[in-house]
Amino acid sequence: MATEAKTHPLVVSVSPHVRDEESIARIMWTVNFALLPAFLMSVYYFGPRAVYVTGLCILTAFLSEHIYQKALNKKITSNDGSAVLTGLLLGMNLPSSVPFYIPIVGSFVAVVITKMLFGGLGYNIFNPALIGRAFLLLTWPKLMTIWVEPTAKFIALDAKTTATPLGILKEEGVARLMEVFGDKMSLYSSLLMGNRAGSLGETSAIALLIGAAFLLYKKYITWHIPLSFIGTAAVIAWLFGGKEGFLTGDPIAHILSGGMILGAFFMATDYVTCPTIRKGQIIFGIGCGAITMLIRLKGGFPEGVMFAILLMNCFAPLIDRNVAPKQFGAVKKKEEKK
Amino acid sequence: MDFNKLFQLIVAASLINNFVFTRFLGLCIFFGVTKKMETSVGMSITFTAVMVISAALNWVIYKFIMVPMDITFLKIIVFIGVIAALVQSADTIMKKLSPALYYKLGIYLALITTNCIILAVPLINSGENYNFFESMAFGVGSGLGFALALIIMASIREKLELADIPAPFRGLPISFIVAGLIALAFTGFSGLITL
Amino acid sequence: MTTKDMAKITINLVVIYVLGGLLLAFVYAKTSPIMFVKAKEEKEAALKTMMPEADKIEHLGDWEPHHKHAGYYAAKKGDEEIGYIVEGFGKGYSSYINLLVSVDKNFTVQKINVLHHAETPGLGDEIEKDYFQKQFAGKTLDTLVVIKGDTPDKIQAISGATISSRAVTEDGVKNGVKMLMEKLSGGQEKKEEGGHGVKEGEIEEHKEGHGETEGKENEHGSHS
Amino acid sequence: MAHTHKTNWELIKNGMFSENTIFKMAISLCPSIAVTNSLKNGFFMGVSVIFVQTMVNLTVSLIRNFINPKIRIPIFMMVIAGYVSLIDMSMAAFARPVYKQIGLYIQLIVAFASIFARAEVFAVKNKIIPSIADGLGMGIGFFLAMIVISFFRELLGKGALWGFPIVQGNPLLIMVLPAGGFFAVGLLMGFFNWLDARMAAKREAAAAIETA
Repeated sequence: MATEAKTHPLVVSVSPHVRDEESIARIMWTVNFALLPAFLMSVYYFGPRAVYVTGLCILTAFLSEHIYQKALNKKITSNDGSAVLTGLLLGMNLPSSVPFYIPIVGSFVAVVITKMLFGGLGYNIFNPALIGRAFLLLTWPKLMTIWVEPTAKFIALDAKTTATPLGILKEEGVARLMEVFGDKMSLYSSLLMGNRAGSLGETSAIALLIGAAFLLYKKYITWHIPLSFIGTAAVIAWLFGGKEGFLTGDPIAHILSGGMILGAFFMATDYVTCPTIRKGQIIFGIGCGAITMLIRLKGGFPEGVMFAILLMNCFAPLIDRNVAPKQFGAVKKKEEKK
Repeated sequence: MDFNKLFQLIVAASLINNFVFTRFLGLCIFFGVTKKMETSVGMSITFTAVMVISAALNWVIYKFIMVPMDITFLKIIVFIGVIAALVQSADTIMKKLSPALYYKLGIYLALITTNCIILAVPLINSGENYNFFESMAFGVGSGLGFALALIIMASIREKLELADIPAPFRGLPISFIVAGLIALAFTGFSGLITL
Repeated sequence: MTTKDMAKITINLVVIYVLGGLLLAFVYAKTSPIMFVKAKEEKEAALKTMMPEADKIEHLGDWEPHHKHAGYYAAKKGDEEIGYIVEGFGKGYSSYINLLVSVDKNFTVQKINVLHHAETPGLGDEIEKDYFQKQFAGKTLDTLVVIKGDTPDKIQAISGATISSRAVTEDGVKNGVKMLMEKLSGGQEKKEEGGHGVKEGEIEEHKEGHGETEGKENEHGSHS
Repeated sequence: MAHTHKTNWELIKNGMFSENTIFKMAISLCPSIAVTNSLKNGFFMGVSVIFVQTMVNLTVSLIRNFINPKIRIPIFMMVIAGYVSLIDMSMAAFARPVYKQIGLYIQLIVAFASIFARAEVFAVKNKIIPSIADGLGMGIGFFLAMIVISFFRELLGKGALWGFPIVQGNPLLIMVLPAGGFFAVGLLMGFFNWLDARMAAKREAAAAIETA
């Protein structure tokens, strides 16, 4: 955001977050650090492939940004941590079994098309990692939905493919889900620990929550978006999610499965692509939660977090426009978001 | 009358098969007027109104005049004629009854006649054999979907005004890419309703 | 504006519109029969490939899966009925899948062919592929079941597209075969009254929708 | 009267490049995405537009002295709709597989701003031959844009051209989906803008050397 002061000779401040570049880098690297527990859990469950896929993503993201800025004679900002964060988040959103070109294409699209073409960090409308993932999901739908069973052995030779909990729920129903996981408690504990099929970084809810708690403590994110996001989703899951009718749904399973924790704390809160005003952020979170559950319960895809955040990204400028405070003073107040 | 079906038609026409993002209609207007929020809002209102009225009018003419006379092969000419007449009379009536409204929305009326999105609604209605209420629902859904697209796009383009976009991509090319990214997000709605 | 001007403008408009209308009527008269003939030929060819050994395909009647109009036919070689063909619809992931199924006299599936659908590119649209459709040969009502993973005698789901696979197998094909059995079994020797005399030349023409834009009108899918 | 002073060849070239409907004027954009998911569809759309554009220009130029200026708009519309109906019906009869996919967009050629605009600004003021040249140029320009876009989209998205497989492997499926269409047009447009700027810079440099 603050980069605009450097790139534009004429400084037009759109956003209330006036920061220097150093603080951008510090925030970005801190978020990367907060994702470390989840990354380690993914290595524990999915083995060296987790390192390979995530590493390729990060490397491509970094190089794309670096080369792009070099080629266009722009100021090089590739080591401010934001490209690395995009790569890391994309890697955490991929299945472990993908061939090498998927991380490369995805990172390239995420960084160059979603971010650099719009003028770099601070101007992108959409969350780059999520666009990268959506692009990959539509381009190689089969390769992107081959999920491998976590083995918790460092070297997994006989990786078995299986369905994600949400996939089972969508296609075969809740009875089958219980059959696979045993009972409710073991389902919850699998979801919490990460012992289930899914994207690399989304499986272990507890590791993500540790990172999120750290970010909340450091005040790099606030509770507004995550709480309204997860709260709305939970209420809808409880109201409409059950087979037997109204009020019989299982909100805990819905919160812990899929990418909801990762999405709500680490991607919906991306300070460039969400509204800047608190009230707007709550609307944004409610929208994310509602669309996620709409897609999960009624839509064609088993998981809706990615599309929900992207759709709300479209609406973020509109929300900002309509809930923007009138007095200038309120804008100037330094709001800590991430 | 099956309200469930009408509701599905509205949702499908506005979100799943959004005119702009999945049917690619009305692109000239979509890229043309979304530079400013105010024009987008004006355009949205005018379009939705004209679309619904023309859907109804054209349905009646198609069903009760063209089909009985077996002149459905003239439908392109008749539909565009009806729309032109409708727009012209709306222009005149608005000027007389509400000059203030005319001052606000009148300029958009002129742009409507040669717009594919308005013509597409009666063409699709006749192609799908929708009944009167279904045609109206389709018109409403299409109008709302188009309005949604215009308003989202306008708000995003306002934000992009300040962005440091590489020179060759400024203006239209980046708008196409934004539209592509929105279309990507709208894919999430697919499968909500089976058509 | 004088009366003379008005008259002139009116004549102007009328002449152009009448000329244009006449021209179009002429073109329409020339092209529409061709269109109908071609559409009919297409339909016949599609039916024919379902049962290549038949030399005559007779329209037996109509049914309405998912409130859509569809027909069923008898395939004949000489005077002998060698099998049946039914058009069906399956409620898929994002569209109603329109397909043809041919069965022999014992209602064992010979072949299926997907005519129209709008399923997800890259996933559901594999129902068009041979490897999926070939599985249907030799299936009966009992074995028209979708299984995830390898199966020797049932239908293996397309990976990542279970909903589309089920729509084809358990909705489209199975219901089509079921309907044929209900209508025809036990009564094979009887001449179907409704179908009598309806030769292939009279196979009903379906109104073409506009490509992939939208399915035909239907009631909301109350079926599960 | 705004008679043109350009030669016929210049008129054709003008429509093809410097006033290309899609990439330069940015009008008649709908089919640039809707029908460009395969080379075949793009080709048929392009040919239809060449036909309608040329015939409309020809007809309008032919009857330009007969048209009362007060009612020229309904008359243009009638002429355009007439030719569109004609091609619509012919395609429905003779090119059915393609028509099933792009029929709606063929009918919507009626609402093409470029066709209406050329009748209004050019054909109604010019003789028959230049009008044909102008229509042909505009039509070919549109046709070329369709071909370029659909070439890239089908090749990248399906690994095929005109339905024939060219490249094996896992193609970029998204290119034949809605989102990919917008990306393709946006990226190509940006590329042509960049090319233009480069060529202009080169010409300027050359001119500077000459004057020096």
